[in-house]
Amino acid sequence: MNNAWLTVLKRDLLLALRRRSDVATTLFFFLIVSSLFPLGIGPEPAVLSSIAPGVLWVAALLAGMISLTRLFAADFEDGSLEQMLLAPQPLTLLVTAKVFAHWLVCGLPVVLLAPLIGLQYALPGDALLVLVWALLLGTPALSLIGAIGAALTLGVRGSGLLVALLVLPLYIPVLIFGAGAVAASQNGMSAQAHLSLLAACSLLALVLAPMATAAALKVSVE
Amino acid sequence: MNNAWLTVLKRDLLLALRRRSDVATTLFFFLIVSSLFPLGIGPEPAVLSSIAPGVLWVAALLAGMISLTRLFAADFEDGSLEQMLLAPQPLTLLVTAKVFAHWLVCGLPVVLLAPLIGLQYALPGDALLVLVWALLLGTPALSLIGAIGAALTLGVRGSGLLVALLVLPLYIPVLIFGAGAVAASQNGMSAQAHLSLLAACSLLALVLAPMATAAALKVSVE
Amino acid sequence: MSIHWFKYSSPQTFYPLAGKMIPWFAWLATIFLVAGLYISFAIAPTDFQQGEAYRIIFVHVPAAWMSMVIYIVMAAWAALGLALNARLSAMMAQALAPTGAIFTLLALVTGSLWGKPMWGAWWVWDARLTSELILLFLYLGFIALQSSIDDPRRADRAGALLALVGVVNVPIIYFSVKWWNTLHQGSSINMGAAPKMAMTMLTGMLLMALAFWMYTIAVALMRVRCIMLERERSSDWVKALSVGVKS
Amino acid sequence: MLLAAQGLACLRGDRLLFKSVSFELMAGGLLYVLGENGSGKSSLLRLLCGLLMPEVGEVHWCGKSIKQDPETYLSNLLYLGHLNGLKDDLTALENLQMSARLADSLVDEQKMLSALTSIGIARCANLPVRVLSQGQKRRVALARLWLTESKLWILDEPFAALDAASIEVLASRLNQHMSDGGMTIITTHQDVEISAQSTQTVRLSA
Amino acid sequence: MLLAAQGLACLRGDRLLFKSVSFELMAGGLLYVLGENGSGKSSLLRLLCGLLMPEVGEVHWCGKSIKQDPETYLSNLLYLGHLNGLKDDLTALENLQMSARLADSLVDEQKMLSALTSIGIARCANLPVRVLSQGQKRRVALARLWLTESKLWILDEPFAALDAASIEVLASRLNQHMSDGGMTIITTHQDVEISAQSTQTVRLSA
Amino acid sequence: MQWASWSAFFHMGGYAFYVWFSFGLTALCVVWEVLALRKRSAQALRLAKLLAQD
Ligand code: HEM
Ligand SMILES: Nc1ncnc2c1ncn2[C@@H]1O[C@H](COP(=O)(O)OP(=O)(O)OP(=O)(O)O)[C@@H](O)[C@H]1O
Ligand SMILES: Nc1ncnc2c1ncn2[C@@H]1O[C@H](COP(=O)(O)OP(=O)(O)OP(=O)(O)O)[C@@H](O)[C@H]1O
Ligand SMILES: [Mg+2]
Ligand SMILES: [Mg+2]
Repeated sequence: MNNAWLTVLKRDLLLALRRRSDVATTLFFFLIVSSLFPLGIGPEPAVLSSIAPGVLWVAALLAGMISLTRLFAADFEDGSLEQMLLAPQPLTLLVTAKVFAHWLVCGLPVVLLAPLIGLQYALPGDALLVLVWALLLGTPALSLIGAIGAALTLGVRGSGLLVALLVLPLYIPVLIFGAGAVAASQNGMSAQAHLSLLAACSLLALVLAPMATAAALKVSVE
Repeated sequence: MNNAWLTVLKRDLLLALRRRSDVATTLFFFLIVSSLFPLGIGPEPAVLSSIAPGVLWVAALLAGMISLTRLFAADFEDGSLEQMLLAPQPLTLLVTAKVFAHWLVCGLPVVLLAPLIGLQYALPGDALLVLVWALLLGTPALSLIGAIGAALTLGVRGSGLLVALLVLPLYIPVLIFGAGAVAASQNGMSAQAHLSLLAACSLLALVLAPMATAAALKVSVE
Repeated sequence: MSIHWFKYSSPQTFYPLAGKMIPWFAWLATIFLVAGLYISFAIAPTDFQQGEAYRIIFVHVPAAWMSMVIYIVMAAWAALGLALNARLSAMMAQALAPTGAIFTLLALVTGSLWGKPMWGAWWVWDARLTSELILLFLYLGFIALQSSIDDPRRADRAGALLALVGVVNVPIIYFSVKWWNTLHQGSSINMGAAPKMAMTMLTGMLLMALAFWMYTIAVALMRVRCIMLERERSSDWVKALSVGVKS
Repeated sequence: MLLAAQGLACLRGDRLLFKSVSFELMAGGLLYVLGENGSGKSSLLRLLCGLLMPEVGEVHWCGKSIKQDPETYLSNLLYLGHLNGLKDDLTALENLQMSARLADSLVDEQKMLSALTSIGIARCANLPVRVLSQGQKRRVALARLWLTESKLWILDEPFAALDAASIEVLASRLNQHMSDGGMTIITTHQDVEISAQSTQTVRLSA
Repeated sequence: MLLAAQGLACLRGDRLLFKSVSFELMAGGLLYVLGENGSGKSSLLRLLCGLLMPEVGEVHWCGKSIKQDPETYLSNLLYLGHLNGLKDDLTALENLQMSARLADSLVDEQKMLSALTSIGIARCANLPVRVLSQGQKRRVALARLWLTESKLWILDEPFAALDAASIEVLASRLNQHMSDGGMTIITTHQDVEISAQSTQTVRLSA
Repeated sequence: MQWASWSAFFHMGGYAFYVWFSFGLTALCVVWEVLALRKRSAQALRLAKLLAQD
């Protein structure tokens, strides 16, 4: 692993550690959004368990997206993004380091928290397991795709909502396969196909997204 | 009406006009989020229509909240909030002007768009009408309460999520009465009681929230 | 200011050229439209299942086709603009987007207007409908991004990147939505229910589609001229043009 | 008319920046706040505006604590901090108009234009502030000094980022303000000649 | 070793800021970029770094276009813009460490401490940058100049917000850099004596 | 020819609303787009003229 890659990773993790509340809030957002639905929809367990895969995945999507809006914004505002662009290192590399740090800090906790919320929605045990697997395979794609949106909207006002507009449509395949995996296992079918598709999404994103993100960053810093 | 109140209102509307895309994105966010659920949950019209009130209200909550995160942020960052605090006018007054402008620009369009999405969820005609009334009575409360959160988290990094954390719990009564109103009319009952409660929420918020917001602003600017 | 603002094609020469091309495409569009409308209302027979409601097909299907084709063309222009740093290409992409979004919206609305009498519902979450809705979101994202960036050069490049990412995603979205819809409960409505299309119907649809094509080209040229005027308002050639305008 | 600070102390984080800062500023008076980087100049100015609460001490305006009667004080105050307080999406003119209206002073467009002319950016009057350079933005913010009727000006490094010509214009505006009986409190790291009926200095040490 | 700019032009929005700016900068040379507010100094500097694309013209480093071989160029470049590039939540030391690592230069803590001492803020070494004043932040950013091995320094108003003592320290560091055969490109509105083997000036007019 | 009379034509076999709304909306969009573009172009030219007079 490259030295600069590790530096950026370490820096972002250190920053997250200094601001532990940021990490906590992603989790709480996920938690609160997924707890709002029973309040709006009513406590019927049968209904809740049938909508659980969809609701949990939508909550994960939104939590990921909202925490991503600021992925590059702070670096942009204080000028350290400029410095990163001027480092004698390929920018794609540094971008992956930042995205990976973000995933470790925001994606992984959501994955680990999800089964707990699944329980509240009366999901059976094997569906919970599939849920964790699906999130584990799918959330990297969310982070990678979201990074493109974050980079494109840097320094644009009202960028929070704009990112949503750009990124959510691109998230849809992940949502469909992710929720599909859980639903399949709820209906007693194999979730294998869905999970493979999720992994494929993440791989494709890993190949293409950092390049697009790096290009977008260069455009935004002009 | 006070001169300064009108000035702030006019200023914020002018700014929104200059950035028309900001307004549009709130709407699109609402639209996209409410279209995500069918993708996660499946296309069954019966299921969709039973969860519609909850889902639409949650989408409205999120759209309102996310657009609120930046209610004072821009003014804070460029120093015009300082100037507003130093104006020889009661700050509560200026705050209500800002919140009102925000509601006109972000709340009202959501109210008007909601029935269209209700159609996609196969809601019947009278439930659609109740939905519009409920949103009309409830969204002012959302804006007013959200302003407190936005003021409290000014200048705090990762404030987007923090606002969610502070504000969403306070939104819960509005969510319950709002979704309840629509559900009642779907089940053939009168939505009157729910609507009155919503109006009461908004009134209470109008009395208390601006003061809390003004106090929070003073603390944040220190 | 005699620097070359445009490396590959200058708006100064393209502006009048586009102006000359517009009437031609407008006339072609009108001719195809008249022929298409004649077939759709005068020649095409009544459908024995759907009655006269099926005549919506003559706007619905061409609009749906155009919505997809325009996105691809737009992305191609954007890619070209990005690769060659050619601004005219970026402007073409920008000029196509609103028209594409309008056709997408038309496909959605006319589809809904067809669905109500046929299915009894304005909307169902069918694969094709859903992917068309997502296409609308992609268009809107492109437009919103471009309009919220003030520096035209930056807007061009950011928009181009987004269009490219979108074009990679469109097939993925299309198939995922298809599988989503067929893997679980089969949709209660079968889109293939329309009868085998008679030759006349096909001709009608093709003529209407051609009319929409020509219209799209004409309108995109008009819009690209506006964009040129707005971006270069302080350049000499625009000033010279504006002298003849009464204000 | 009198601004009096009595035994002010300021705590930032866990560091005591300064203590027992006292002074009295009369009509026509100029107060320099000097000190190294980080000695607490900006903090003192914010404290005098009432944006920051002093740990100990009080600020009086015409004999009354500014906490008691903020409205009178604020309508006599003009503060310009590190930040310009301009909206990027409004033009320079619109920005001036908004801030004048907020301060309840009525100014017409002609007056605003001449203010912008005085500080040499009339050319940018109808441009959105977003596209201006650092120094140009600062000058739009400073144009308020030509429009206000406030007696007390509190300016935090007004000369930073300005070119030589603009510094001169600004200095002469300050001279005029003082000779009209106004008061000014200012921090700066640059050597600029300002004349006043009485000049005081508060020196903070880090 | 040579930096050459050939016929640079810069377009911002729809305004042509400058055109046909050319110069050659040799080892030991100093280039002042002067001009009024808004004349395009910052834009020119960003263009020389490759952060901004020139409308016309090219920048060459040792005979090669910087677009052709960015890595060699960037590893010889140190840029300091209006923004400090510091993370508020990290301490001054940590900030220095991160930027050194990003630039691939190895520095130990001792060296960083002595850099902070040179510019007079060793006391703040372990404070989070968030609590520092404007001038202190700027000084942390400038401490990089004591750690780098880059040949070409591009500095945008490095003296702004600094107090008199710090300005002197910085000027003498610049002198030393030039006498070691480095090159510097600088904008400033302040009069500061810097000595170099050869001094050039590019004057932009608005 | 399919149609017994003009009124039968406008009646569209009971689907008048759906059919005419579809075609009408399409026509409306087309007309609106063209008009909006003409206005935009005129406005751009007018602004350029103002700028030229400066
Ligand atoms: C909002 C509702 C609707 C939307 C968004 C929609 C969308 C589309 C799209 C995107 C196409 C082009 C697909 C292709 O060529 O591969 C299409 C074609 C078509 N649609 Fe719709 N549609 C809607 C409603 C309907 C309804 C209600 C009907 C009939 C009952 C219908 C019948 C057709 C037919 C017959 C085609 C042509 C199929 C072909 O050429 O392969 N659509 N529609
Ligand atoms: N929000 C804060 N929390 C804690 N400490 C702070 C805060 N703001 C400033 N400080 C500390 O207060 C001290 C004084 O800051 P201040 O901005 O008043 O200095 P200054 O004299 O204006 O310096 P400069 O000349 O650099 O602008 C600094 O050393 C800084 O460490
Ligand atoms: N993003 C942008 N879009 C459009 N115009 C811009 C942009 N950034 C700067 N400008 C314009 O470019 C001009 C030069 O800006 P620049 O920041 O390079 O000036 P400067 O010489 O550094 O001025 P200062 O001394 O005030 O820092 C300004 O007049 C400004 O209007
Ligand atoms: Mg200060
Ligand atoms: Mg500058």
